[in-house]
Amino acid sequence: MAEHEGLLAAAAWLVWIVPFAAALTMPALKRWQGRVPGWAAIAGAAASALLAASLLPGALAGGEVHAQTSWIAAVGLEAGVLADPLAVIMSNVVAWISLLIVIYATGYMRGDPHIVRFWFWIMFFVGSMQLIVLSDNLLQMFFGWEGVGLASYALIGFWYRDKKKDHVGTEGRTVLGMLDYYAPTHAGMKAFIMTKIGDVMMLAGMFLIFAYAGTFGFRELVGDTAWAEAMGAQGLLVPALVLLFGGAIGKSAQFPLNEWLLEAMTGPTAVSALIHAATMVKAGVFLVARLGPIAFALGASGLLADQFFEVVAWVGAITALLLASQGMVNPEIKKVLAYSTGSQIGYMMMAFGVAGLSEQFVDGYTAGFYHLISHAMFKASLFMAAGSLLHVVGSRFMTDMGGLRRHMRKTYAFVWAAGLALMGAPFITTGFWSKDAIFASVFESGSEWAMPIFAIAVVTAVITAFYTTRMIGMVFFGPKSEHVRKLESEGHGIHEAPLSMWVPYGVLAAVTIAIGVMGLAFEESLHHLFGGYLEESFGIHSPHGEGEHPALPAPLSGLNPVALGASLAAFGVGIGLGYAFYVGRWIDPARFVASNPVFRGMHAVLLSRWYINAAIYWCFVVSPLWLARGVFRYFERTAIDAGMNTGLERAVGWAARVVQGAQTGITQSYLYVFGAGLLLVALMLLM
Amino acid sequence: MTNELVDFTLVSVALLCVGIYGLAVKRNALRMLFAVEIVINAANLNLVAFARFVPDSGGQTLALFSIAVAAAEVAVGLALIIVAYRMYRDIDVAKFGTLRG
Amino acid sequence: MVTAILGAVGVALPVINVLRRESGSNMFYAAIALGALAAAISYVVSQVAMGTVAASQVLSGDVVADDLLGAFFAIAMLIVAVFTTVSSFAYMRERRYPAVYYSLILLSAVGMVMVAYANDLVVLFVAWELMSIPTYVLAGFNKRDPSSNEAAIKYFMFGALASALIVYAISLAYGLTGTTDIAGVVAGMAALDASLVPLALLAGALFVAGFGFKMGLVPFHMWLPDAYEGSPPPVTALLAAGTKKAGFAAAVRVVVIGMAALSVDWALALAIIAVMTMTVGNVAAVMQKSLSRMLAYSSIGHAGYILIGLAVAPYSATALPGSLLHVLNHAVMKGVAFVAIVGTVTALATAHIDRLRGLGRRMPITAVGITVSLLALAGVPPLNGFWSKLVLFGAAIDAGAAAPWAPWLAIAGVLNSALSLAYYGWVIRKMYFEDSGGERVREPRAIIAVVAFSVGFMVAFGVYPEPLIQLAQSAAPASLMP
Amino acid sequence: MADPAFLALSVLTIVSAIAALELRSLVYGAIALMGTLGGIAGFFLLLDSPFVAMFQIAVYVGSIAVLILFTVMLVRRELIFTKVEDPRRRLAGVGLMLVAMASLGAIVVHSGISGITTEEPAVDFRAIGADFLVRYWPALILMGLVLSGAVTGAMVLARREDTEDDQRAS
Amino acid sequence: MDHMLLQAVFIPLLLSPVAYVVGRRHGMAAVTWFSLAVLAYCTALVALAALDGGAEERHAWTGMFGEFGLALDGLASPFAIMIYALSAILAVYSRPYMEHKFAEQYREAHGEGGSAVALAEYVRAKSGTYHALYLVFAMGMLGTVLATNLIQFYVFFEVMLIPGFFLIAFWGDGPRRKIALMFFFWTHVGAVVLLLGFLAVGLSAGTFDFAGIAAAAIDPDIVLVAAVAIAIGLGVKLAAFMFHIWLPWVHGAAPTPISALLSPVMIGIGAYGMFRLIMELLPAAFSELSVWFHVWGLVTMIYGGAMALMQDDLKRLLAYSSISQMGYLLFGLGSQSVLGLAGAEMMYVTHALGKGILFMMAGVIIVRVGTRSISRLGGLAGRMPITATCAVIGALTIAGVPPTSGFMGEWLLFYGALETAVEEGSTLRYVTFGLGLVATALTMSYMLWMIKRVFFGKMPEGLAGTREAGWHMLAPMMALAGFTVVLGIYPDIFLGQIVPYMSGIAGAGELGPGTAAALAGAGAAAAPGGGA
Repeated sequence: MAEHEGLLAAAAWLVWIVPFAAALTMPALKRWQGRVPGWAAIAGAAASALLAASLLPGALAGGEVHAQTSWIAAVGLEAGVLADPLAVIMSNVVAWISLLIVIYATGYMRGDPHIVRFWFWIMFFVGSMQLIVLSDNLLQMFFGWEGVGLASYALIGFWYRDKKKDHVGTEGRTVLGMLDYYAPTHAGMKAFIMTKIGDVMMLAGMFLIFAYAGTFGFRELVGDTAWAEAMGAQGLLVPALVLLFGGAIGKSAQFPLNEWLLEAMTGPTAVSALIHAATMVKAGVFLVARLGPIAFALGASGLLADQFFEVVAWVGAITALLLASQGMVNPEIKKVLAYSTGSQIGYMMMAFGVAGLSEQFVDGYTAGFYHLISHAMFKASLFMAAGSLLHVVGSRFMTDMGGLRRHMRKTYAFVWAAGLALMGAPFITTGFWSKDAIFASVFESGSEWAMPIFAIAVVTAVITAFYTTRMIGMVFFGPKSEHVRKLESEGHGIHEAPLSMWVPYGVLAAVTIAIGVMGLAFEESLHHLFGGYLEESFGIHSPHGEGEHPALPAPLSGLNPVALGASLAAFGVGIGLGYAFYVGRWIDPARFVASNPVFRGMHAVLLSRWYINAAIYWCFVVSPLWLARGVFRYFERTAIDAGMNTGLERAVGWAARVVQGAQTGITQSYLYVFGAGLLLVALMLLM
Repeated sequence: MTNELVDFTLVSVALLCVGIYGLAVKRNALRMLFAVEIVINAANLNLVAFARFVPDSGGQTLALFSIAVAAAEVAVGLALIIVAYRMYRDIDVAKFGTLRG
Repeated sequence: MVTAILGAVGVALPVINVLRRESGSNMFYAAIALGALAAAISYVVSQVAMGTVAASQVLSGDVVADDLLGAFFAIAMLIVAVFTTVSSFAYMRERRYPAVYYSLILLSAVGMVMVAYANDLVVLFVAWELMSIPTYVLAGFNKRDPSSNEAAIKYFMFGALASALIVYAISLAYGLTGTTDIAGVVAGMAALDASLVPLALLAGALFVAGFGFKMGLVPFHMWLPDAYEGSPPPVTALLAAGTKKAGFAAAVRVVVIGMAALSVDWALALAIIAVMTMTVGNVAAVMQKSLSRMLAYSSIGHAGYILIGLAVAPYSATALPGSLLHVLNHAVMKGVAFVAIVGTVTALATAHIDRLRGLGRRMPITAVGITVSLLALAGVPPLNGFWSKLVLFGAAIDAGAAAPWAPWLAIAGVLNSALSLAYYGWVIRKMYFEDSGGERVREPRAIIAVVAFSVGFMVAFGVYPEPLIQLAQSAAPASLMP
Repeated sequence: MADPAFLALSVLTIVSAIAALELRSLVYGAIALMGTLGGIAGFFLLLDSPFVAMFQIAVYVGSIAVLILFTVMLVRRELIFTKVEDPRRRLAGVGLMLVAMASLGAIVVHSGISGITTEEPAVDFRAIGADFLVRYWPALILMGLVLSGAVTGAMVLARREDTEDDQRAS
Repeated sequence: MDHMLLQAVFIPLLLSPVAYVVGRRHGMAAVTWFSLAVLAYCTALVALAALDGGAEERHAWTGMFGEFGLALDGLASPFAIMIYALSAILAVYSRPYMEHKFAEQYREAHGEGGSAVALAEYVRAKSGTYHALYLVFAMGMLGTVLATNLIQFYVFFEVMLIPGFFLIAFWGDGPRRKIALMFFFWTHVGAVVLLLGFLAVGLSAGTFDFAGIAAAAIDPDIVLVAAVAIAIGLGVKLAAFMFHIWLPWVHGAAPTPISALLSPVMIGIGAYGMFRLIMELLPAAFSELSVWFHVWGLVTMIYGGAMALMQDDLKRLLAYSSISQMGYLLFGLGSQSVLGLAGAEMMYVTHALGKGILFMMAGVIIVRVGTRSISRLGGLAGRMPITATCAVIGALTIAGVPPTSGFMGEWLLFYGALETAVEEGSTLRYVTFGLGLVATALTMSYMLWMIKRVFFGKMPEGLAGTREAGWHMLAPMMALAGFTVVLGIYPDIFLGQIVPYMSGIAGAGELGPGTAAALAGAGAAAAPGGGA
């Protein structure tokens, strides 16, 4: 058995080492451009995925693998892998989706001259992501955390030449004087720096905990709660946790650090699918999933971290609504999906937050994680499909599409499947079940904030259904746009994407539906798994009776009627409105907005991203630069440079001229000074 | 000996000051030489006066040395003035002012 | 002994000249003079090395004290005299009256040495004059050169006034104590009636003025830049590096030792003069156009540093050694700098800084000599100038316990050395980083020899200063130490 | 109180010193300087130091002053009779002189030496001779060197090179 | 081996005339290899001594100022190794850069018309001088770090100025002579203030040897005054805020290999001095002043970063960045906790690596593109991919992003700061800690923005023909880039020496729980290692 465990530990190490190794071999493959790097990437991703899968049986049985090795011995830190059920499931999600996206990217990126760089960063990303998932301590996790950030930076700015077609936003449009039009390199930088703000908070939180606990390890933090008591006594426990959550805010693009995600869409679409939809942005959620139980388990010692969970819940709720609302009006398909991503992650945060506020921690926890999994699948699928559309149409604007359903039937079908999951179409999509679980856990949490958050969740669901329908309608229905007609007249007819591209998102769409069909059972087994996990590892006992876990899904038996009703209603209203505007085209949306100053104003606000982006630019880019320029001009240049260099030079020169002026060359004056000096010295001595 | 030491000293101080005044004011090199001589003589007077009142032979000895040295000095000084005169046809020290600053 | 050798040769040279009737043989006289100096210096050094010299006999009562203090200064001044003589090989080649010239140098050297050894005010005064009078002549030795004459006249006027003041001061000291013996004066001053103290202080002031003129203390310094600039460069070396140090020798003997007996805060007055001196010297040196003038101001500045040691002598055991060390170091540093100027003057006929552009290429060895000496003057380690400044400033800080104002001297000193780097650096910049396009010039061999010796000296004692420090420590009169 | 001889000598000395500096003609100035030097010699006599007085007269009045007079004669006429000085500097000089006189005089008068007289016999000038040879012989040697140096130096300086060059050329 | 440190310090000095001759006779290639060999040998000596657990040598020197000692301990060894390693690497890099510079100056002096033979002759003549000065420069820096005596420290501290001055004045850019003077002048001013402090300390302690001073009981007032003087003196070297007057000019103008040595290695010696002289020798004053170091460091880091944002000249930007990084060092120093101090020292290492790379990158651009103005650059990543990669790694090192060594320095540093804040419950320290972390975002901003403007975006006209640099320039960069990553992943190479040393100084009584736990672990981890 020990040997077996050793093998599993090795597998856990290799899950993240293999992609890194694959990344490092990439530069060596430069000589064989073309397909070889792609195959190598697929091999690496597949190996990683298989290794991850090998961990799955043990994890599903509730086991965990924990292995450590010496690292920074001088500070007594060790590196390690922790493959508990949470990590293993996450790891598998990451690994398999990455594999699919890598396959997709071999088609999507075909012929790119910088393909080696692309694969390097993709594999680097996968490795870093797995490192986050499998680390057994915060510091090591932070390596992965920054690694994914780095990969994200590099890949957002992948097309570093800043060509016009690689920008996002509408050229020339300004919001509060800030250009709403971003080049890839700018976007990469923005993403990196904004997430860095989160990372800085996370570091601060980590350090606070380390200062009291003397460890970064997740396991060690659970065992002994003396550190938490000490911190609680100083009132530092909640701040530390909130600071840690700051990292999650940054990485998962939650309010108020949400703005980078939209510009991240300048990267190749495969990247958007992988990093900015399926995996990296989930890292924040994963972090909360890692920390949530630790914080909640402290409740047993009487250290309630309620405020932390409140912050999580509210940040999630606000983000969900804020981003979803903007998704209703944006004309760019990838940006709509990006808004949707942020919004959906808000749901997950909301779930984890209310989980901590309720007795039923497991419910919210499971709901959030379930949503994470389902969202990873359908959003990756949607992004890849969007990539195909971009690929074919050559424009990121939905207004340049239209009427494509006849030309791209497979894509059309898969987008509907994944889109329905996003909308939460009842009973057959994963999205429905996971969202419903969130609704239910929010509703049942019993927190004082339950109702407002629930209301926000429902409104957001309506909006989600609406913008998804809008997207499908604008892309596939209606008349062909001028752009498409122009393309056709030039002989570039609209056609289906190549095999390597549509298969991955087809698979994901299919899996979405497949799991959706038996969604409740899936949820129950997840619930069971996490229930056991939380009980065993953290001692969190949930008062649900064990008897409530039937082997087979008794349809709707475990569902909350209010939540279910709200969910259904939201779906209906949203899709109905969307259908009316964009599929059936009974009402012209432009005229509708123009009809009423309130609508006009709202439209403007939404399109201007609630002015948050512009405000951030004003406060954190323009003003500091302005300040720095002022200091540079009026302090550095004048006081320091001129004052100390030139000023000293001048002062000395002036003094020299004075002294030299006294040296007239005339002996009498010299002698006069001599005499006066003599007198002076005499008097000085006598005084 | 009826005179007080202080009287001689005062005369000496007066001469010293006159000498310094002459050096500080006069531009004629020869007059400056005069002034130097006056100062030296003031010093000698002082020396001999103290020697008388101490009394000791050392003061007088030094006065003798001082007179001899003054002679040597004057010789050199006059030679320098003559050289200057040959060059400039003038002995106005204020005109020897090329070195300055 | 030294006196005998040098004096005899000094007097003999003109006589030989008359006898030979064949003038113009520069090398001949130079060799004789050099031989005499070499004999003298080897005598002194061997005496010191054999340890037969008493540490300090300031209070012995002899007219001439054969002590380490004197020997120390004698070495410094003889080195300078050698520098001057050797550099004159080159300088006097085309000039007249070499016999008289070298004889005057020797006589002046005798004077300097005797000032160092003198232990009686009478001897001190006569030696002082012996040192000064030949240099008046030497300063004006270029009879065709108006600036040489101007320098000589200015120098002479001041010198004459100063020696008169010294006589005056001696007369006061003598009158108050009834003796001319320095030991007697000190003893007498210590036992002075309170009502007479003002006169004693007046004497002190006159001494300060009289010696300060040679040392170049502000405000008695004004002749100095002009005289240094105008005099023939080898003579300037003698003035700056030699006679100036004799001023300090006299000051150490008379002012410091004598005034230490008076329990008044004269040290503060010296400190004020020191600060004024170094500041004025260094500030005025900025933006000078002539290298010799710049160095003249710099030597005023250095007089200020040396004076720090005299000012804090009663409070710190390392003060006087510091001064002595700096005297010796400065003699070498300034000596070689002026000798290098001799080189540029003979080879390029200029000491104008702007015309020294490209000197690093045209006269590399001379330029190295100037550079190293300037850096040493600025107190950049590991050159000897650093150590003496270090000891001096250290003494000032060390004295802070007894005299609260003393550390300010050190602060003023270091700020001034920093400032001095600016104008030294400017010269270096001209020599190495700008180019006038002139051809490479043959450097006089004599100059090369001096430069080689001094650079070796500066670097060697910069890296391993121990021997010099010990010598200075043992040479400093112990009577003042607390 | 000082005796009349002293007063007369003081007046003579100081007035002639001022005259030496202020008289328009350099020749008269030189003669006035002789008066000062003679006055000092007179003081020396008053101080019972005849040997020094004689030396003063012999060296100073007899040779130095004459030397100066000859030099004066060498100089162009108009230089002898024109007096150039800056009025401002002169005023400042007078001021300095008066301040110095007042302050130094005050120091002297208020110091402990006022009122000192002596009744002791004057030093015999043979003692001076003994001093010279026994105690101060190094100084005497140095003095000899000073004189020889000064003489050779002054000769070299004063020698007219142009004529010499002419001679050599011829 | 006997006298390892003595050899390491003086071999470069003694061989510098040989380098001059080799350069003159055999040209740039030969002298490059010669310098590399000399420095590599000396680096090996230092590294061996460090692996041995340090070394100490003493030699008689002066009676008044103590003996001449060389000591390599846990504090000194990272500095020493970085100094020589970087010097050795940059010797290689110098070759193409300086050949370029010589040729440029030759054209300046002789117009375009000079013959190739004459140019070769010119380059040969200059290369000897360059390498001779270079070796002395390296030696001066090492000597400072190994000194065991205040005066000796000062001597070496100044010795490195002289070759630096000449190197800048001969081969700098722009008004190079004026700037060289400025460099010499200001650092000398700093040095003399330092000297005053030294004198005060040494005279009150009665000895100038470190060991003696540490043992001596000095009047606390004097200690404080002296510590302030020393801090100001070193602050000039460190280019801390208000004393950074000279640095942007000098680093902007110095020939790039020298900038790459000056910026990270030389100015960091100021930090070394703070460790050695203030923290270790004057602990009483240090504990009193540490908060002010902290704040001073914070101001420096923010100020330097803000100024770096405003620069258009690539090297000036890096220079301001160095100021900012020195702020980190000061910050860590002020943290006064074991890990903070260790982090500060790690920052020195990491800054040496990162800034070394970036300056080399600037040099590559100067040589290949011929401009340093960022506004005239852009999109170079495609033209010079390896340079761009290295530059990004360098920038990340400076910005403290894992897995570069920068992170290893920074997290220790900031953790240390926080730990002290927690321990003292000091609001000021909490606030500075927070602002310090925010400053890292600033650092990242200017670094990324610089990288973006240089390597990404649209390529201006005329740069399309730019070629990648030769291996002489790439290999050093790649070596450093590789090292920074290795160190970032496995920092024990240096931390293994630093942390025990720092904890030895701080004493076990003052540890925060985090550090204590960490060190307990370290002890446990080190024990078997020690046995093996």
